[in-house]
This record gives sequence, C-alpha cells and structure tokens, in this order.
Amino acid sequence: MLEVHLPGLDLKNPVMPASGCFAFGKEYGTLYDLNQLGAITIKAATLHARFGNPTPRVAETPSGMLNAIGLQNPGAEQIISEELPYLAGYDVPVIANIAGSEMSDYVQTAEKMSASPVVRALELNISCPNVKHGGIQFGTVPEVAAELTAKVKAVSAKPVYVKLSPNVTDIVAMARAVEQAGADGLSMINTLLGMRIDLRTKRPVLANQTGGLSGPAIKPVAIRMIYEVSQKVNIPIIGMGGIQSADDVIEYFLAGASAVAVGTANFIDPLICPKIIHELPGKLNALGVSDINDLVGRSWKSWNRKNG
Amino acid sequence: MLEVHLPGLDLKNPVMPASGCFAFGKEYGTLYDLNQLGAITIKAATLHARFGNPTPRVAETPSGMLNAIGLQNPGAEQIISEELPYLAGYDVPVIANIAGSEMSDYVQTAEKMSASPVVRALELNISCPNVKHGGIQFGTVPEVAAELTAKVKAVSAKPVYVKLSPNVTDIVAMARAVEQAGADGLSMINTLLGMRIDLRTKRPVLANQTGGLSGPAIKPVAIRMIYEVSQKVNIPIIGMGGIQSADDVIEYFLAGASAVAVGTANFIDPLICPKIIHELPGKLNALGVSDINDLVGRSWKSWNRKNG
Amino acid sequence: MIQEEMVVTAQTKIADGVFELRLSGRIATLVTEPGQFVHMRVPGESGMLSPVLRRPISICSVDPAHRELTLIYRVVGLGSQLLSNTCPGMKIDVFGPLGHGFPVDEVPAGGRALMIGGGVGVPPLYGLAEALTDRGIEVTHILGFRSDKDIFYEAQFAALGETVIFTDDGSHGRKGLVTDAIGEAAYDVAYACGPLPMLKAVQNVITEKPLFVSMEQRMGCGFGACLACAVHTTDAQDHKGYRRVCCDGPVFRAGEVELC
Amino acid sequence: MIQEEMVVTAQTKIADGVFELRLSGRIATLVTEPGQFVHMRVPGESGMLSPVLRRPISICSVDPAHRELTLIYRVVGLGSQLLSNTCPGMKIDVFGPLGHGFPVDEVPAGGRALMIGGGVGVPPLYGLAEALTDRGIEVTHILGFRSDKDIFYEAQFAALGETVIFTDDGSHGRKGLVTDAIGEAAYDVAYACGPLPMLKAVQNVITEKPLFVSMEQRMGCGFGACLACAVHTTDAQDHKGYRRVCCDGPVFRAGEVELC
Ligand SMILES: Cc1cc2nc3c(=O)[nH]c(=O)nc-3n(C[C@H](O)[C@H](O)[C@H](O)COP(=O)(O)OP(=O)(O)OC[C@H]3O[C@@H](n4cnc5c(N)ncnc54)[C@H](O)[C@@H]3O)c2cc1C
Ligand SMILES: Cc1cc2nc3c(=O)[nH]c(=O)nc-3n(C[C@H](O)[C@H](O)[C@H](O)COP(=O)(O)OP(=O)(O)OC[C@H]3O[C@@H](n4cnc5c(N)ncnc54)[C@H](O)[C@@H]3O)c2cc1C
Ligand SMILES: Cc1cc2nc3c(=O)[nH]c(=O)nc-3n(C[C@H](O)[C@H](O)[C@H](O)COP(=O)(O)O)c2cc1C
Ligand SMILES: Cc1cc2nc3c(=O)[nH]c(=O)nc-3n(C[C@H](O)[C@H](O)[C@H](O)COP(=O)(O)O)c2cc1C
Ligand code: FES
Ligand code: FES
Repeated sequence: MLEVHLPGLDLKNPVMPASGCFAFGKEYGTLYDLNQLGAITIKAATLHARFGNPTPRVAETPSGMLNAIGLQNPGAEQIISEELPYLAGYDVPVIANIAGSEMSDYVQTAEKMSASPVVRALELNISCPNVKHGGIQFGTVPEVAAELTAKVKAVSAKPVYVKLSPNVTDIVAMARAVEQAGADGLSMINTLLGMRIDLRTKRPVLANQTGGLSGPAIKPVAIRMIYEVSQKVNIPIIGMGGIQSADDVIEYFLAGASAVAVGTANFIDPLICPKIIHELPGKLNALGVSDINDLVGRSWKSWNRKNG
Repeated sequence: MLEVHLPGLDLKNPVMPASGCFAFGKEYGTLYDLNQLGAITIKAATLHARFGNPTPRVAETPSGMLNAIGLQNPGAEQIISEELPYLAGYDVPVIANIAGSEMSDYVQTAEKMSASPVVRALELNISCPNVKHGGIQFGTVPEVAAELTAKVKAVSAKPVYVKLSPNVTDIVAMARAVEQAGADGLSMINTLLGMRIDLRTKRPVLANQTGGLSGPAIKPVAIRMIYEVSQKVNIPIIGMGGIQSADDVIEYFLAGASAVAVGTANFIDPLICPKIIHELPGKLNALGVSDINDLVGRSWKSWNRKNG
Repeated sequence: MIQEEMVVTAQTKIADGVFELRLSGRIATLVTEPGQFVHMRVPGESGMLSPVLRRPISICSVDPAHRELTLIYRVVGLGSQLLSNTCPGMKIDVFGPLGHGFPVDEVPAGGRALMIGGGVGVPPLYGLAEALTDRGIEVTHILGFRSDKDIFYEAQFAALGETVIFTDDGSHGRKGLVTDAIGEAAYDVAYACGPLPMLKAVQNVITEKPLFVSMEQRMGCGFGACLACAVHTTDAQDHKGYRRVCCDGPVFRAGEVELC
Repeated sequence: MIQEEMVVTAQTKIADGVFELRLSGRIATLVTEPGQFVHMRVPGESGMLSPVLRRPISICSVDPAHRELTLIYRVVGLGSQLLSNTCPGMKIDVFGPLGHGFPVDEVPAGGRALMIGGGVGVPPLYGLAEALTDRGIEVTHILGFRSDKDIFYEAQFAALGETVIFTDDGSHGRKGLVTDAIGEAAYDVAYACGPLPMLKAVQNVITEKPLFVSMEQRMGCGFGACLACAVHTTDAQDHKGYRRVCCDGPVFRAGEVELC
C-alpha cells in the first residue's frame, strides 16, 4: 500500500526527512528506529568543511520559520568516513544532498558522494549562490541549472534528483530545463527567501539578514508548483514544504508528488516521521485508496483513467 | 507622530485597508468611522463590469488564505457614479486600484478613475494575466511592466503606485523597471500564487484551482522584498502582506516601507485597522520613536544617520 | 452587527458528531430574523494547526431575555473540531448577527408554513418554527438525516408542529428523501435549508408556492466586503447580476440566485 | 530524552514578569545534571498568533520522587506570554531533558563553589546549588537583577549558602555588577549563567580558577540535528571547530567556545 519505486530508490514508504532537518540521522536514531523511514535525505555536503553563518541562524514566523544555517557540514570526505557508516547500519536508502559555490565544487562532491555504497541517489541543491556568476543562484536561471545538472549527471554513479528553488518566476521552465539535462527526478520545494526584523534592535533577526522560509506557511506554494510541474515533466517529484500530517502527504500526492520529505516539522515534533508513516494506511483506507501510487497527480489526471 | 506624506497622499496615519479586502468602504463604514483611516484602497476597477470566478473563491491555509475572486467589480464608470460618492463623504484619501487584461484596458481605466476628484492616487495591479501576450503576467516581465507603467502615467491625472507581484525571480529588477518608467511609488506585495487540494473530492479547493496566498504566512517574504527593493529605488513603498498588529506595521517601516496596507486581517477582525492605528503611538513611544517616518528603512540605513 | 467576546454557557453533544452550543452576549439581543448567522473566530490549540478565517454558523434559536444564542453544528474539519473542545466559561470572538434570514411575514395570518431541512441545515429552521408559531402560524417540518444516530431536535420540532423524519437508510422515521413528503403537506409558504442537492430537489418540486432557501458558500469577511461568496442571479437582466450569500442572503427567494 | 505531555501542577508569579512553573511527568525522573533544559511546545491561543517552534527553558530544580520539574521564566515574547497563561491541570508537550549541564564533580570534596547569575540566568543555579550542597560543598551565590521588583528566590538561595544580591539601580542589595563581588569570594570552582555581557565580564575576571558558563542561542531542534545553535570553538585547531549549544552545551568550560 505504501511501497514506492523511484529511480534508484525502492522505498517501503514514501516518507523521508528533508535535507538539513535530520543531520546524518544519529540524533533522531536515539529517539526511534530509523528503519521505519522510507528514506533519509542527509544534510547538504560540500567539497570542503564549512562552518556556515553566524548566529542567530533561525527565527520563527507565522506557521513557519526562517533559517540561514549556511550549509554547515564537515565536507564530503568526512561525511563519507564519519557519518555514513552509522546509516549503513540501517536498511534505509540514503539520499545525499550536495551543494557548492561553483560548478566544479558540485561535480567533485557529486562524484565522491555518489561513489559511496550507502548513497542511493543524489539531491542537487541548486539554491546556492554561484560565486563565479556574481552570486546569482544556480536555481534561478534555467540554462545554468541545466548545465549544472548535465555535469553532475556525467559523473554521478547514482540517479540525480534536482531540488528546485521556489524563488523563480517560472518553475515549469526550471523543471523542464533540468529534465532535459538528464535529471532523474525533482525535489520541490526548497525554502522561500524571507526576512524578519527585530523591533528592539531594529535589525534583521538573522545574522545573515535573509533566510529560507519553511514550514506549513509555504505549503500552498509548494502544492501549486508541484501541481504545475508534474503536468509538464515525465520524471517523479519528491514533494516537500510544510508537511506535518498524513493528510498533508496525501495532498502532495494528489498534487503530483511520488514521495515526500518532512523538514521543519521534525523540530516541532521529533517523532513526526514515524507518526505520519503509521497514520498513512488508516487515512488511505478511509479514502478507499489501496495503493498510494494511485493518488499521484489525481488532482489533475482525468477522472476515469485510474492511476493514469 | 503618525503623519505621512507621499506623492498625492497626505495621510494622517500610514495605515490603510488593502485593495480587495475592503470593497468600496460601505460595509466597514457601518462598523466604524472611516475617518480614522490613513487612506482607503478600493477594490480593483476594470474597464467593464466583471463577475469574477466561480465559487469556492477562498480557502484557508496555515496562517493565511487563498483567494481567487477574479477581479469582480462593477466597472470603472459604475464605481465612479455609484461607489465613490459614499467615500467622498469622508476626509480620507482614496487610492484606486486598477486592473485589466490588455494595456488599453488599463489605460482607459486609469484615465477614468484618475479623473475622479475623490481619487488621490492610482495603484496599478500588474499581477493580472496579459491576454494579448498569451497569459503571461504583466508583473513578471520588467519590460512589459515598464511599458504599462509609462502608458498609464501618460494618461493619469494622479500619482501612480505600481503594485508588484512577488512571484518573480528578481523583485529589484521589476521595481527598478517601473521606477524608470515613471512610477511615483510602489505597493508591495500582492499575493503569492498557491493552491490547496481537497482530500475528499481530490480536486483543488478553489474553483479556479490556484489562488493568491495572503495573510501572516507571507509576511517574511514581503519584508524581505521591501528590504531589498527600498535600498535600490528612490520612490516610496506602501508595504503589505500579513499585517495584523502595530508591531507588524513597525516591522514594515524598518524594512523600508513608508506606509502600509492591511488586507486579510480585516476578515479576521473587522475592527483591525482602527485598532492598529490606536495602538501605534504607544508602541512608538515604547521604542523611543517620536516620528514614524524616522523608522523608514532603519533596518538597513546606517546607524548614525538619523532618518538618513 | 457587532463583534464581541461571547461566553460559552453550554456545550452538549446531541447526535453523532453534532453539538449544541449556547453562547451568552449582546449579539443575542440584536437578532432580527431566524436564519441569520454568526461568524466565529475559533480559538486555536496548537501552533501548527490553527484556524485563521472565521467560521459561519447559523443561529438556531435565540433567547434575548437571557442574552443567549443557541447554535448547532457538525464537526467536519479543524474549526468545528476545535469549537467542540470549548467549555462553559470560555470566551469566543463572535461577529454577528449577519445576513438576511427567513421572511416570517410572508405567511399570511392564520396560514400554514412548511419547513424542509436536511442535516445541519435543520437548526435555523427551529428558530424559524418558533417565530412562526409565535405568530400563530401552523407549521409542518420535514427533516432528513443520514441515519438514526444523526437525528437531533425531533422532540423540540414535534412540540411546535407536525414533524416528519426521514433517514437515508430508514433506521428511524421514513426511509427516503424529504421531497417524498412535500406533496402530502398543506402550506402557503415553504422554507428550506440543507445540502445543495436537497435544495435543488425541493426547488424542482415546489414551483407553485413561495419558497425560500438558505444557502452556504465559503466566506471571507461574512458581511459583504470581499465577494468570496458571490453567486449569479438567475435573471440575466438583473442590474447587478450577482448576490452575496453573506449579506444579501443566506436566505433567498427560490429562483433569485443560481443554486451552486 | 523523551517527548511527553507534562501536566502543569503550579504556575506562580514570583517577580515582575517572572513565573515559576511546576510540571509533572516522567522527564523529571530523567534529569542527570543541573543546568539541563527542556524544549517546550507552547499551546497557541489564537489562530493568527501561535508559536511554531519549541521554546528552550532551563530546569531550575527537580523532584524526581514526586516526578516534578520547576522552571522559572520571564515573559519576553509570544511564547513565554502564552506559557504564563497555562493553568494547573493543563498539559504541555515537553521534550527533554536536553543538553549537558553543570559538572558538579569538578568541585573537590569539601571544596567551595561560587555561583554567579543574572536575571533569568539565575534559575538553573538553584538546582546546581542544591546538588552541590547535597555533596557537602559550601556555596556562595552572587545574583544580579535589574531592580527590586525583578528579584526572586533570594530566601531559597540564602538557605543554601551565602547570597549576595546586586541590583542595577541599588533598589535592593548592593548596587552594581556581579563582578564587583567575585574578588571577595573564596571558591575552587565557579559557575555562571546570565546575559552575554555578564558572562564575558565574569570570564575576564575569573581566569585562574575553573569556570563553567551556560549559554543561550536560538534553537531549532534542541538536540543536535539542525545546527541552528552552532558556535565557534576558541581553539582554531579544534577538530570540529564548533559546538552545538543545545547538546554539546548549554554549559561549557570557559574558553571552550566563543561567547556570542
Ligand atoms: C451561512 C452559513 C451557515 C451555516 N450554518 C451552519 C450550521 O448551523 N451548522 C453547521 O454545522 N454548519 C453550518 N455551516 C457550515 C459551516 O460553516 C462549516 O461546516 C464550517 O465552516 C466548517 O469549518 P471547519 O473548520 O470544521 O471545516 P474545514 O473544512 O476545515 O474548513 C476549511 C474552510 O472552509 C470553510 N468551509 C468548510 N465547509 C464549509 C461550508 N459548508 N460552508 C461554508 N464554509 C465552509 C470553513 O469556514 C473554513 O474557512 C454554515 C455555513 C454557512 C455559509
Ligand atoms: C538553553 C536555554 C535555556 C534557557 N533557559 C531559560 C530560563 O530558564 N528562563 C527564561 O526565562 N528563559 C530561558 N531561556 C530563554 C528563553 O528560551 C526565551 O526567553 C524564550 O524562548 C523566548 O520565547 P518567546 O516566545 O517568549 O519570545 P520571542 O522573542 O517571541 O521568541 C521568538 C523566537 O526566538 C527564540 N528566542 C527568543 N529569545 C531567546 C533566547 N534568549 N534564547 C533562545 N531563544 C530565544 C524563541 O525560542 C522563539 O523561537 C533559555 C534559552 C536557552 C537557549
Ligand atoms: C534548518 C534547515 C536546514 C536546511 N538545510 C538544507 C540543506 O542543507 N539542503 C537543502 O537542500 N535543503 C535544506 N533545507 C530545506 C529543506 O530540506 C526543505 O526543502 C524545506 O525546509 C521545506 O520543507 P519543510 O517546510 O518541511 O521544512 C533546510 C531547511 C531547514 C529548516
Ligand atoms: C479577498 C482578497 C481580494 C483581493 N483583491 C485584490 C484586488 O482586487 N487588487 C489588488 O491589487 N490586490 C488584491 N488583493 C491583494 C491584497 O490587496 C494584498 O496585496 C494581499 O492580500 C496581501 O496583504 P494581506 O496579507 O494583508 O492580505 C486581494 C486580497 C484578498 C485576500
Ligand atoms: S463573505 Fe465577504 S462578501 Fe460575502
Ligand atoms: S538547536 Fe538544532 S542543533 Fe542545536
């Protein structure tokens, strides 16, 4: 009923933690058995270790939060040697999120991470600013995103999912460009760019000034984008943005997602992923659905074609 | 302490209802004295009457709502003859929001509306799809928005504020384009494009499928955009998006707004505008601020230059 | 029409998932017609799931002397779920009374009225029946429910006039649809409130006598300012072409607006 | 470290805007060190303003036998405001105990400890003082508050050891800063908790003796997974280069991390 098969990913259920909200699994592993999860998306890996941004790095917003962690991570090699062995002890596919400031960073990181037997797929985080191109984000120009995707595909030993930024005028153009360039799947969405200002200090709350908006607040934007994109591409979508319940998971499937990731909600309820996984079968039964795959894109697929 | 002077608008305070959330004032006028308001932005006027979209037209989201009213309005002439006389009875500047599907619609509507002595300024709603350009929004292509702004400026008897859509990759480019084209001010932001799906019917909740996301959920996005734009343009910004308290008003000023509009919150608390206006002086006093204009852009203006 | 904090005076489960809520406050003294409604801001409980918009609920009956309103609602989603968790003593932000209700004076003195209700469309008919019987009008009620466990207020309605209960599954009263019994009733004016298919069926059957129907639409403001609830008039020549369910309705003369 | 619904057993205002909250549940039996904290999900009240993230609050003292925690917090924003509205009997979702607290064993048997606290940095020192005196350690407390009306727990601390109170305005105790009294105290190990400027000042004064400081940072997860709370180590050669305040701290040996 919950099994899902995507390029490189045979999942016992479609629910995974989102990148950056679960580190490399150890902390949550002390709270529950990670084997319950459909997959695990690990924190963004960069070629070299990064400390990230100064604090404060998070701020609360109505039904959401802002973060500007700044891709803190110990670097690809350390991740492979120090972090992945822990996850190798579980029977859960690992998706490695990779990031960089230049194309060559991404390519080298992709090559290293995809070579690890623990990693089943890469998730290309194209929301990072491209230092060589004057800080413009890789994820806002279709041609740049396509070029990056093609280069990473060329070296990756595993399927590549491209994680789209929602901060664009035309999300369909972005999706089509990376599909054309060889992406095996899409992850949608990354955070919306936002800011909060502290009335007392009169300065932005985050040391980095702007941050990424996540949580339930952004769910309607994510649902809209997945609804639009899923009708225009032929690769599967891992949906995310504000998921906090089994009902939300179903809404994402109806919009066009084939799996989902849970980010911010892990901070609010550390047991949320297993809770959602346990609630899903009952919710599907109540809707008369015997296979969650039947729901993919049902909000736009014609009514008579089952799972069409 | 609260007086604000913007092109065409001498406001006793900087708080006004946002377009589409206050109709033409009559309903709220039965609840409180509209003379308390800084200004009133009336519902979008189009050249001819429009019925708008089928229902359901609204849906709730976490800390927000979606709407797809579809610009229902009785048309410019009816508004002038039937609706504006009521507002003429108040000592409150009226801002006329105008919309259209082609440049010529906008131009004719602008000409008519700006000629009314009751109207002190126009607010150009460029989030509408441009039928002649295959449905692309006027507000997503800087050149198109600039052309529209210039044409409307050419016929308008009153200052023109351009209301920017947040659904773009580069909000600063949009703002600069319309400033260059002669805009007297900016309104930011219009709604984010979003969607909700009904689990029972498996279809989008809104008959129009997608709708505009408003309310507190979008405030961080609006604050970020105003922060970015206000540093790059020399025209004032009317800020909006999720405002529901005097604290929110102050946050908008710190980000770079010179006045604010309250939309969705009017539905939740019909007395919210006067409440905010009455709370503002106390909040400013608590922060040691004697003139709200001193706060404009203080989150980015250098610390030693007062009101610089 | 005012906004105030009303105090919950009673919260009682009266059928499967259906609650009767009593609220005390000044709004109870301002109700002018049965069929008006209130727009309620339901208090949230958890940060991640809180209602934002107000919820429209019909006024079932009103006791102005004791400043008390009675509402009856079904738990269908988040807002009604949270509403059902409120207890006596708690305060709820209520905006009302709103809208135009059932025209009681349409029934000639000494005449007879028919009320047709389905599910949670039944409650406002109770206040209407009270108002009509106060005027000496003879009332007949045809009330439809899904099943035995969904029925409420049968005795209350029966105390005011003849009351025919239908259930979809025949578990109580007659099995079938409310329209089956309309032909058996004698009446001068009919009033209906319930789900859309029921309203359409009733409108198809009652074509010769005055009929008033109460409609539902998703609402924003609840008092005419946002046009969330606009429906087309049936008459294409109508000068406005639309009506707002929240303030021109929710009760309309059958045929005035398109049922949707 | 578990997540559970704890029951409010008492809520008392103990100073201007400062509340003492007692919570009952299993977490009270799991606390291992004074200075650990809990991460609380504060129940929302209104749909438009509800906390999303959890709020970190230090454990002031613990009574494992009665399964009870005591927290002391100041109302500064939305979350703490809503927390202060909770009443005995209500349930609160609590995650904890979290983090590493004050190392009690650093004080040699028969030794003396100095505690320096400011404002709402004072509460965890109370649990620490209890743990130290239980071990027979002699304790001195130097506690700073803004003003008379902000002082709490003076008698409780005085019952455990010498207690010097400072106020910024001299309205109670000595006028001045807590650092003024450090030179007068005799101690083997010092512990500090309070606002950043105080911690920095204390660290500048206490350079010869072991000092442990408790830090604050905005948090996401509260247990090491999100890196919201990462601070640089002082030692540039440190193999990781950073510590997480939530799980490597909140208590650090002075000089281990940059105070920020
Ligand atoms: C004039 C009027 C009178 C009503 N009177 C009653 C009554 O007396 N008893 C009763 O049980 N119900 C009544 N309803 C329906 C009631 O408003 C909805 O059941 C309720 O709003 C559902 O809220 P929820 O949060 O539980 O559901 P959700 O589905 O979670 O609500 C989501 C959003 O949709 C809106 N919504 C959902 N269903 C409806 C609906 N049927 N009509 C309008 N908006 C809806 C909600 O208000 C909310 O904004 C009435 C509706 C209207 C318009
Ligand atoms: C380990 C630790 C222990 C603490 N112990 C106590 C205590 O015992 N008593 C006490 O009164 N306070 C304590 N604090 C501070 C307390 O967490 C904040 O005062 C509280 O989170 C403010 O929440 P709010 O919603 O009222 O304020 P808001 O300013 O509205 O909060 C907005 C956001 O900022 C965060 N935030 C605001 N101030 C702080 C802060 N100083 N530290 C961390 N996050 C903050 C909130 O958690 C929330 O996510 C502690 C903080 C930490 C990190
Ligand atoms: C604290 C935090 C850190 C994140 N780090 C990353 C990251 O390293 N790489 C990435 O692609 N996305 C990152 N994200 C984005 C999430 O993976 C996810 O796309 C986004 O938060 C939306 O989902 P949510 O609303 O469920 O949180 C991060 C989000 C948060 C809140
Ligand atoms: C029901 C509704 C109708 C709206 N109609 C218009 C409109 O006609 N013209 C316009 O420019 N903006 C319209 N808006 C957008 C608002 O003016 C405002 O920009 C937006 O809602 C953000 O502010 P808020 O979060 O305070 O609602 C509408 C918004 C809502 C909720
Ligand atoms: S609900 Fe706003 S006009 Fe009817
Ligand atoms: S708060 Fe998440 S790592 Fe410390």
